[in-house]
Amino acid sequence: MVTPIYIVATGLGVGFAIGILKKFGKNFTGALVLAALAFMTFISFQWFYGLHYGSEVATYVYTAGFKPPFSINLLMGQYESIASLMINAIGLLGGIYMFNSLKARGSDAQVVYLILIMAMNVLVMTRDIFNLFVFLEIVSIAIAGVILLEKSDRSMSAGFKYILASGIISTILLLGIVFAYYLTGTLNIDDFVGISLNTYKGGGLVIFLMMMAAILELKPFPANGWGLDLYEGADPGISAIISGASATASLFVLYKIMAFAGAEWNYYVALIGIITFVGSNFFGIVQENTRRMLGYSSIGQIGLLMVVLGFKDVLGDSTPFILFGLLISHYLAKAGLFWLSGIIKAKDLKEWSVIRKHPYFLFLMGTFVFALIGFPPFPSFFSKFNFVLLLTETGNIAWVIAILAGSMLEAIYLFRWFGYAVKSENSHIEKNKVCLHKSIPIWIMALALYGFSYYTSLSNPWSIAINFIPLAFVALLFVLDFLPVYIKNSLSILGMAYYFYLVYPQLDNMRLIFEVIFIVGGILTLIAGFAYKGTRPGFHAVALLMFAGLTAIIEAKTTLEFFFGWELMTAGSYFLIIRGKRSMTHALSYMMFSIGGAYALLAAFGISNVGQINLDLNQIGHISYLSTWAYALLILGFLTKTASVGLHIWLPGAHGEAESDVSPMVSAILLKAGVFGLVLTLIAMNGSDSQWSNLAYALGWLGAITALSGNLMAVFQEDAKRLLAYSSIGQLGYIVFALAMMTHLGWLTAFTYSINHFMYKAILFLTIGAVVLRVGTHDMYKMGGLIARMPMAFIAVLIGIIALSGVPPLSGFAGKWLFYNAVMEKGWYFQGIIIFFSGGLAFLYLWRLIHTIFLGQLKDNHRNVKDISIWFAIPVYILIGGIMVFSVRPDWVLQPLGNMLSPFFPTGQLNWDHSYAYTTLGYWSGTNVFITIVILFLIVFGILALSTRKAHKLKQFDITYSGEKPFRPETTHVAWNVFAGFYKAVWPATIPLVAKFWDYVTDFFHDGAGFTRRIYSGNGQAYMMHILYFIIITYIVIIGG
Amino acid sequence: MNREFLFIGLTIFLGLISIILAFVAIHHKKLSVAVISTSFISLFASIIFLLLAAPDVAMTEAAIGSGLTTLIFFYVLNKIKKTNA
Amino acid sequence: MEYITLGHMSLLLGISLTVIGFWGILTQKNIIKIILSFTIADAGVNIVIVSLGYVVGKTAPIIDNAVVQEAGRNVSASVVDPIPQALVLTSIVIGFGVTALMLAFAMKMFTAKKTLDINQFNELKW
Amino acid sequence: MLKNILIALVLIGFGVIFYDLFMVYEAKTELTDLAHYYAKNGANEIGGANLVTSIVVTYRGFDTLGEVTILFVAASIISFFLKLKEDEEEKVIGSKDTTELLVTASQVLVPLIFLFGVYVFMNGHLTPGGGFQGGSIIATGVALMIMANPNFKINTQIIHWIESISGVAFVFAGVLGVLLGGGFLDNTFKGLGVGEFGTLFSAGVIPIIYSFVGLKVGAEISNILNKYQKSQKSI
Amino acid sequence: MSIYYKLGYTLLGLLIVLNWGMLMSAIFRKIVARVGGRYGIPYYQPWIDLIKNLGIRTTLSHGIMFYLGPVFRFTGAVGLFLFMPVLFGNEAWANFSFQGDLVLILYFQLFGMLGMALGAGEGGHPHSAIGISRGLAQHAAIELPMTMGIIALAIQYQTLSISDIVAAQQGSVLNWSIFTNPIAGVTILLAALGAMGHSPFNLVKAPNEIPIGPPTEYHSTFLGILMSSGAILHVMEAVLFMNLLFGGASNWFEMILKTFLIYFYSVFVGVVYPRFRIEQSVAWFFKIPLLLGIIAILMYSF
Repeated sequence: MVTPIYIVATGLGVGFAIGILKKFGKNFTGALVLAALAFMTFISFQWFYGLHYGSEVATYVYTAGFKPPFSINLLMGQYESIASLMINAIGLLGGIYMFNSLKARGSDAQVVYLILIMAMNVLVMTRDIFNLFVFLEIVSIAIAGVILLEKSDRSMSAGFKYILASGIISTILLLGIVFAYYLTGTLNIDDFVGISLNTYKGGGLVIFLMMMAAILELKPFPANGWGLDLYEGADPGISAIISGASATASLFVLYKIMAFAGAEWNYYVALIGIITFVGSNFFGIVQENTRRMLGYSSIGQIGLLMVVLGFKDVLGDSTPFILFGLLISHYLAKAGLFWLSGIIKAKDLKEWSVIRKHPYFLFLMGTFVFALIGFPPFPSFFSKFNFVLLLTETGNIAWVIAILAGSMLEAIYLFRWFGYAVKSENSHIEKNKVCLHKSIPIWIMALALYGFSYYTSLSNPWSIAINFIPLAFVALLFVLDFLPVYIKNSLSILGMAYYFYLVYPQLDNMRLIFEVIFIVGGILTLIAGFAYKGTRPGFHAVALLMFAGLTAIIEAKTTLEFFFGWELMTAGSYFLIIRGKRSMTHALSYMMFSIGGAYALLAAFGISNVGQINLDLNQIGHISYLSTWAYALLILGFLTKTASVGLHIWLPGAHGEAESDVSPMVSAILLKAGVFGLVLTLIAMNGSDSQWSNLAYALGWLGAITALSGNLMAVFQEDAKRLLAYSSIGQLGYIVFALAMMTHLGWLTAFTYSINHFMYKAILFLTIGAVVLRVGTHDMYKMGGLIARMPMAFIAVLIGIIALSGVPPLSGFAGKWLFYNAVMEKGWYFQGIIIFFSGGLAFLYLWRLIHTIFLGQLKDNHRNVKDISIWFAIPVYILIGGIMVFSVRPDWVLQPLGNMLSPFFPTGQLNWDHSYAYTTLGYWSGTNVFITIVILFLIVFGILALSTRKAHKLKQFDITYSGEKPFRPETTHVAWNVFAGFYKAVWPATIPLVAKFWDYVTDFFHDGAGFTRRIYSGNGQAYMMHILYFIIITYIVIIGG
Repeated sequence: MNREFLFIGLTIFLGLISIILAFVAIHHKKLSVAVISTSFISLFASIIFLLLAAPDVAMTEAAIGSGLTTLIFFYVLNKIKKTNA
Repeated sequence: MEYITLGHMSLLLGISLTVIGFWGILTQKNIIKIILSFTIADAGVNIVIVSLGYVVGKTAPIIDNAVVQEAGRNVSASVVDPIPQALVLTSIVIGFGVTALMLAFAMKMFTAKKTLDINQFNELKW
Repeated sequence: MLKNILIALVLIGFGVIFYDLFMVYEAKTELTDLAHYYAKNGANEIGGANLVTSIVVTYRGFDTLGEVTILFVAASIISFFLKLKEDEEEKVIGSKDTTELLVTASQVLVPLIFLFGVYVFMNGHLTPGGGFQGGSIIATGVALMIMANPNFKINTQIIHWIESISGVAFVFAGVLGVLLGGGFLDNTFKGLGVGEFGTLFSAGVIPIIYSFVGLKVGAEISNILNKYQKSQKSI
Repeated sequence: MSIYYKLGYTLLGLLIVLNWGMLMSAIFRKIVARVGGRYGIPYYQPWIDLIKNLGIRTTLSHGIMFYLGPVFRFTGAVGLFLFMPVLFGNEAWANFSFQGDLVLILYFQLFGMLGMALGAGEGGHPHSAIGISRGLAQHAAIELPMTMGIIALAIQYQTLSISDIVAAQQGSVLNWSIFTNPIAGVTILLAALGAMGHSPFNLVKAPNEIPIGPPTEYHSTFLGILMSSGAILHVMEAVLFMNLLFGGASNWFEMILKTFLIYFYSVFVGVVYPRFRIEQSVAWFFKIPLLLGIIAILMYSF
């Protein structure tokens, strides 16, 4: 085991020696520096390995041959070794990355870089407070130097501001240190820990000064303008070092000082941290400059880590796990992103679209962005999950809210950025040249991220149960992405089928229903994928990612597993949605609402978590602490997925603009995930008590209003897919309403609707999507008369809309009939009537859908269009078969459903007598009605057909038109604004209040951040004033107040 | 004790001059005057170090603080003057 | 009276210089002046440190032969605290390094924009 | 106006903080434990008469290493920051002649200054002064040389050599401490003994190390001065 | 009773309803003409029209969907007859033993509309689409108060079965829902004006002035089927209101009398009031009838 002092000796020795060796050339010195860094990395790795696996113990290194406090000593413990390894590793990789830019500045710059890394190591290891000061100064000066690698006025002034700021900070620190010595007579940190500085007269003030310096080094909001300039002005390689290594070292410094600052400081550190986290992420959302935005994000992340440090006593044993999970994710991801930003020389966020010309970099960027935000399986996910859970458990709800709000803000700008990268126009930007030595470090970071993800997943005692098989399959598909569609598609279908076969015996009936919707539905919609040619890059992996998430939430036994699956599903569906042509903004708003919903769930899990870190899902019902809030948050979280009114604005765009076979996935299938969640929640609520009737009542109204507004908006859509999307909102409103009734019939209705909606919405979206693929437009008024060209599509849509509208005899009526019985039984008449009216509205838009697309006059440019692709037709007709079976024998579905629900709602079941279903209010036989109507229908149809058998087909324009033939075919289409009259009567109800509300919220944040960030005036003096004010205000708060 | 009082008096005296010089350094329009004032502050500081029984520090401050630092300031001032000329 | 000691007076001077230095840092527009203010504040802090090590009536921490003869090399009764002095040595050298670096920046910044007004160097902001 | 008020408030705030600090202070009549230890054992353990030197070089030698490094880093940064491009060096303005007096003075004084500097750091363990002071004195001599003859070119190579070798030697001595003595920078090399108190070759290797420090500091500061001097020549 | 008897009775009932419907529409046209100072058609005109239309063989076809309009319409009308008890307490006329479920009836009304909408669309005539869009919009507006009234009745009687509702009204005239639940009754009657499709709510068909709406596209057999389904629908809607509000009917005479009065009521209103534009009629239903409907439900929800 090499003693850690050699890290210092190597760094300094090589640094000093280069003065002689520079005549061998810059390549030689550069290589020498890298070799030194590699050796330093090796030393710290050796210690890390030894300490982690217990073959070593934490070791003090003494200098000068004397014991402390008489001399300076260093400590190499477990945390030190991790931090040191992180610093050295990023130093080495950064050195490789910046080899050329360092070389361009000569051997002096190489030396400065080497010493910077060395000094940060000492910051971590030293146990002497004055020594800490000295090496802090080295780090400051060296950073000010390496900023100059980028030869520009901007970096120069950034460097100058940085020196000014660090000068002030070090003055404060020095004062604190000497007074600490004056009071205690020692400079050794271990001694400080032992003697409790607070008990001395003036000890609090001394601690204050030292803490202030340590905190200011971490660039707390708002005294951090200089830090932001640093991130923006420096070479990206240096920004990575600052963000990864320097932040790690500074955090360690804070950690050391906190050790003797006394417990009351924990609170303030957390407070400053949370202000930093929320504040800088708030400003981050208005950034257009990539590096500055990443700078805001870095500062925010460090703020979050400060919160963790501040809560270290509360978190107890979990602190290291949470802290290092967050730190590692930040470290790897931020370094990777900064490095990427050096290769993709795009200053403006929008220009990042050029990254698409390097698909593997896009993958890396996605990895880093998702890791930063805390998606599974990255370590930050587990950390955030545990952190929030522990915080809520200990009653720090306000903190949780702030943390989640900050994360949300961060997600907004990171995903916006990612959206630009994936979607915006890139033809005008030239592809960047990529050097191998610059991309290798980025790859290493990404691989390390995945490695740590695996490691964290295993080391988290509660995540062992997570089923990683689907994820592995997703990874396989990602690797096989170069294969053509038909192979990947077959593979996906086979994989899903096999997985379903594996899983279904383990599921209870209720879960089985959803699993069938998710997996069988997924397989059916995937069949449509055969219609695509080429390789369809990325599609299968992300689609399967979504299905993996869906099946994970079905199989979840614990809240962690559930949340894990939930986030996977969100990520997968985000990628699926963003694939659409114009779906960038919609995907973003989908993501925002999803994350918001997910955070609501997280908070709820936290609340319901009292006493056990990872709650059994079935136990949610037994919570007593703040249970109303827990349920409300759970419901809120799931309602974002079911797109209830108020939380729905993401849906129309996201579903409408998605690809043809993606729309049914996200509409018919994905929305049911929210339903599943609601079902779980309501079962829990029902199981615990009936005191939640108010909540359920509100939920019922919400469902009814959602149904109304969704359907109303659908009536006025000109875009076929948006129409269906709004229709989905309405349909989900029915389901939510029915669930909220909390009766046997209500739930039966909800499940019937869920199954039905899955079938007919899949039919409609698949068919319309297939039609759109053929005609190339979503706008209904640009279509018409397609029945002549696409009879197969027409029949499918006809069946679909009859089923959807709930007209007997098709299966939709089963839902309606159950629904009214349930409403009457429950006594929720008004809501019932609202929903009935919504049904009437559904009729309006459904007619419009089929009429404007298939009936009326054929457009000139569609004369030769073909019928929908057979690959779309196959799943559609399978589903039609399903609807027919359900229509003929509703009892085959409803009876098992009823039996399944009986344990939850033992009273008010349907009584079955052969095909007759009885309730207390009436009875109905789906089979008989179906048979009767079909017979009647066939008789009349037969008569008509017989009587007109000799008729010949008329030409398209051979119609009476006010006594004349139409001379311009366009005038024959009235589909545009077809419900004008209706609109004039109901327009007040169609004002998109919700959208306006969210626009207002967005504007508020945007303008607010845009205005407030002007405190970062760019003036170094102002920044120093911020620092001094920060100190004074903290002083007033902590000591004066 | 007398020596102590002498030292105190000297410190107060030098301190007052230093403070005045500091104001001069900050407010005087001519940069060269400001730099020289600062140099004198360092010099007086080194005398005070001597009074505080710190000869090592006094030497260092005199050599570095009032000597070399001032020298570098003048290099920069010279450069600025040249560029403006 | 208890405040009128050498230590108190020099401490007061050090603190005053520090505050004046801060004041200069915040008010002056000229970069050179700001750097000057920094050196003033630095000098102030150094005086503070040394005064903290002062022990009333003791001599410099150097063992001359006379003392050695008396106390057998144990001079703990006769000297002031050497540690702050050692720290100040470091601090002065650091201050020199930082000042030199700042001046290098100032010079380069002046060459770039032909001005020393700190308000002109705000291309990075918001 | 608002800005002035804000500044005034900041200063008042700091006034309050510093006032609190001031009130913490009480005139000391006794040494702290740590200082007491040094005063009591410093001479025995290290063998140097100057306690400050003992502390700087040995007890807190690691700080000194850092300190040297700071100067080194600053010099390196200034070196590549102020570096003239090749073509700019051509356009060097012919500097004006200096006074005869200065030239003569420099010729007489510079060797003396160098000698004095060397004396100061060689005797750092006995008398006030040491590496930093001696180094800066040497640097002053260099500065005088430069001033006397603005076109005078210091042999940069030599400065680098001195700087490099003394730096490496310092680190090497530290590593030797690990190998032979009780830890990094253990300058006493326990076996060697501390020498006779009060003489030049006492206090273990302190004089040697302090000489390295002095040389290194001198070289670093000279380097900085040299860069500044060079930068004068370009426009 | 065997299924064949039942079938026979049902067919007979259908025949009665059809003829009564045609007679009523003739009466209606006569009344309108007289009010307008014209002589009007003879009473037997609908039969003549029907026979004529059924006798004509068309040689034109707009495609298969064009057929479906009348088919859906007729199926819807006959289905309505089958699923609703026309005479109360009479097994023979109980129509396939469906005692009548309100939900089924409410939704089944839409079945015919859907067919018409699609069939007319296939015709390719722009005006038919306009007509359909108006019809659907107005229908949606009518349904809201109508459903409220009906739900209010369902709440009152705690059943969704029409037979049960009728049964509850037996005994005395004062047991009729129109008296026991006047607000719901008025709501339904106001909504009924729209449902019956006479002026002021007949812009959808706009029979006279402009050639708009489905009937202009249909002819021959199609028109014949449409006419007959229209006749049946008129009667069945009146029967629905009769069952809901006026105690149902226990014999054919009672049924004819009550349906005539209900029908006459809408004709009467139609003669007096001019035609609404579509936004006016939608807005009208969203005012008084909706308010009444809300009150009707409020009365029973607490």
